[in-house]
Amino acid sequence: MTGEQIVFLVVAFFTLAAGFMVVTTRNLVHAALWLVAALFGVAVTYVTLHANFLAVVQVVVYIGAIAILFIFAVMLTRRDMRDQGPQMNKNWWLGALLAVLTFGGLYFLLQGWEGMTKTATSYPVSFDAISELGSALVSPVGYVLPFEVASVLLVAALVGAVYVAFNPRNGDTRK
Amino acid sequence: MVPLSWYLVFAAALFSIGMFGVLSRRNAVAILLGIELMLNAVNINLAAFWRYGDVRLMTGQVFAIIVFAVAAAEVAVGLALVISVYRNRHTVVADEIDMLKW
Amino acid sequence: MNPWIFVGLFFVVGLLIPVGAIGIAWLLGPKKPNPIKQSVYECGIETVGESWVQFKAQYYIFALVFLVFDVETVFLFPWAVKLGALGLFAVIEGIIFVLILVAGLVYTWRKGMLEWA
Amino acid sequence: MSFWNDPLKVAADWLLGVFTGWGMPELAANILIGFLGILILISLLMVLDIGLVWVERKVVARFQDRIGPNRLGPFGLIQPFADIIKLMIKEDITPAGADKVIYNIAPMLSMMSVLILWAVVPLAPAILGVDLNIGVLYIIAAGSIGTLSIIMAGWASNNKFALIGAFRQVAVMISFEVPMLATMLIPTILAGSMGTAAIVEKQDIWYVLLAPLGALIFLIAAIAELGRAPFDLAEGESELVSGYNIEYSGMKFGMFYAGELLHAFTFGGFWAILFFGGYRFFGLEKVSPFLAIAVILFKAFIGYWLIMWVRYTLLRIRIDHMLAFNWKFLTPLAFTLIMVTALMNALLAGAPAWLYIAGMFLSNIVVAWGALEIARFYSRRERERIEGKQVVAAGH
Repeated sequence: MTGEQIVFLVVAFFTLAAGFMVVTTRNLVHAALWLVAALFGVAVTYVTLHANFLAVVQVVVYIGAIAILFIFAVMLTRRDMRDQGPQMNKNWWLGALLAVLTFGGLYFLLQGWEGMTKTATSYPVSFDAISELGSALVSPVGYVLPFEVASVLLVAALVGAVYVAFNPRNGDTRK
Repeated sequence: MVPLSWYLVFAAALFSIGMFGVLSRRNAVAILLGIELMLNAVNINLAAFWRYGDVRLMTGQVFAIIVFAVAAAEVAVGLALVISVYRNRHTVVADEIDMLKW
Repeated sequence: MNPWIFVGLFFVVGLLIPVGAIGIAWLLGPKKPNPIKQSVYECGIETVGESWVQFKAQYYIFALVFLVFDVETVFLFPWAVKLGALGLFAVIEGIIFVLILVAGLVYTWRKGMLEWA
Repeated sequence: MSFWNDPLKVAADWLLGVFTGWGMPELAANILIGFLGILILISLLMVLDIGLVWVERKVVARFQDRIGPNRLGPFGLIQPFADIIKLMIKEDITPAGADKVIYNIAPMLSMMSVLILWAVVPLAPAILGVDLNIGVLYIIAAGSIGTLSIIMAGWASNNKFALIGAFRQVAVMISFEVPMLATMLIPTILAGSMGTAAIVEKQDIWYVLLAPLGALIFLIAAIAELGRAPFDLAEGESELVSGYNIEYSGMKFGMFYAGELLHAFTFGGFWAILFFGGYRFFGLEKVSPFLAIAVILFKAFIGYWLIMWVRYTLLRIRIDHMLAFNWKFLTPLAFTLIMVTALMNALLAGAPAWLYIAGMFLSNIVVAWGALEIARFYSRRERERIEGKQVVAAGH
């Protein structure tokens, strides 16, 4: 077993364990922090894939912004720190069954595919992925439309979120 | 060298864990946490296919970045909805949010 | 050799040093806990109520606007790297991108969501 | 190749010879050498950090017309070491009801987020932790871990003030991260690379001449990011009794404190790297790497001193003013500046050097002037509106 494989297995195991904690921990702030751990594991996975830019963006966007947003939301929607009641709904076993079936099904499908055991060609030494990514994003023959649409999507999300959550007319009806 | 299958199986496992979270948690915020895991599993696949295909074609990375934007938009709107419901109904338990309009 | 090995080493060493410092302090320091010492410090006054306070929704708004801008700037970095080689067309694309983004900020501003009220 | 010209390579080669002589495989030997090098670098940083405590206390004393530490050793130089010993032998109190694991991890993460920044600080032409082609974003990524550590500390302490302080601090940090990211785009545009080493190498003209406004916005955002006065409202001693780290004592508090000082120094360094040519100083860096290191440390100290100067001169700003300043002034200004810089850079691509510099500099000045005029117009209107109301009220 080579060093790369050992690194991959350690990271994958860590990520899956953290992911499992995300979906089972009772305390929601802990769940959000476990999510950070899992996402960090995914960032390391990107590093093993030589996707430097994705790895850093993963940390900047997920850990720097999305995790913070989750923690803020958890604190905005709870009136005390204790978690009362069960965290799982009564059909949780059905969910578990479906998840196992999904994994089994995906595994079965992947196993029948000939590209499964493919190994990567060695990474080109002087290949500047970010520069290539830049030209792919903005060149007219590349992905310029998704690039601009992403901007529109995010602005739409901002406008929608601001409107939904904080419309003054939509205030607290219990008052 | 790590074969492609390892990444795909890893991503499938992460996706299944996320799906379990989505299907079985009661708290709406926790459901969104599960969705994040699923989106990340998708992104691992995209990055792995980029690396194991022709590295010079940036399609995989471009799509992964678009998925980042989608994930951000999803979290922003999803959590805004949860907060809105909480302000109106004082609950974030998904089972109890059963009215179409309030 | 992959340069990220060294980044990993930086993480390891960067974590080892504070762990070592806190560990040594833990070994050297006295350990005589008592309830008064361990009580929460709130300016010397007895704690009132839960240590839980409901937060202003405004924090969420700022985090939201930040999230959107964060993702957008991440899109702009590859654009900025390649800008010199791409010419005026790419510059205009980037400007349109930024203008759409600023429109979102202006909307939030006009809705009065950036006020700390 | 002598030690004087390339100390790092000479030392690494010598060590590699020694280790492989012991029968160690080359990869393992390289990793071990890297580990040792990083350990030495970070240990030196910690020593520097202790020195910074002394500098900070001496400088604040001078600003406030005091003498500062002067008893222990010449100029009180041994004082910080005495402080360290005090922190070491203090009792480590964990408040009741704290979330123990998170409470203990937070200070370590806080320190780590600062130390890992030095992986991308180019100290001399060939002396650099790691030459990443995404160096600029790496800085932001490390900052994200710092933000997380603050919210962890505030939440785990089980204390109202700590939680409020953490929330305010995080709100400020994430808000000011937007103009910071935006101004980091400017050196990226000018150098055509995100690597810190490449940005320094491309700076034949210091970027502060091409983007003076960008440098200024970066400094303001950095000060806010560091949570130092005038943006230190999370610590608001009068209302929040020191904010998110209120429940921390002994070495754990020391980690937050030392991390803050080193962070300020590091951002002084990044300011120099992005806008003031890093280790370059009129060809001095070509003479010897040691001189280059001296140059970058000197520039970082100037940046650090500026941050201190601001800190001890200005008053604390209220949180609503501060966030309004960020979102309504700094962020639109930073994005306007990006657009103008990108446009001017493309338009002046073929121009002679003097025209290029003059054009970039003037466009910055125009943007700054325009922004100030607009701000002045709106603040005058606002003032007249309020004063008008008062006149009406007085008439009754």
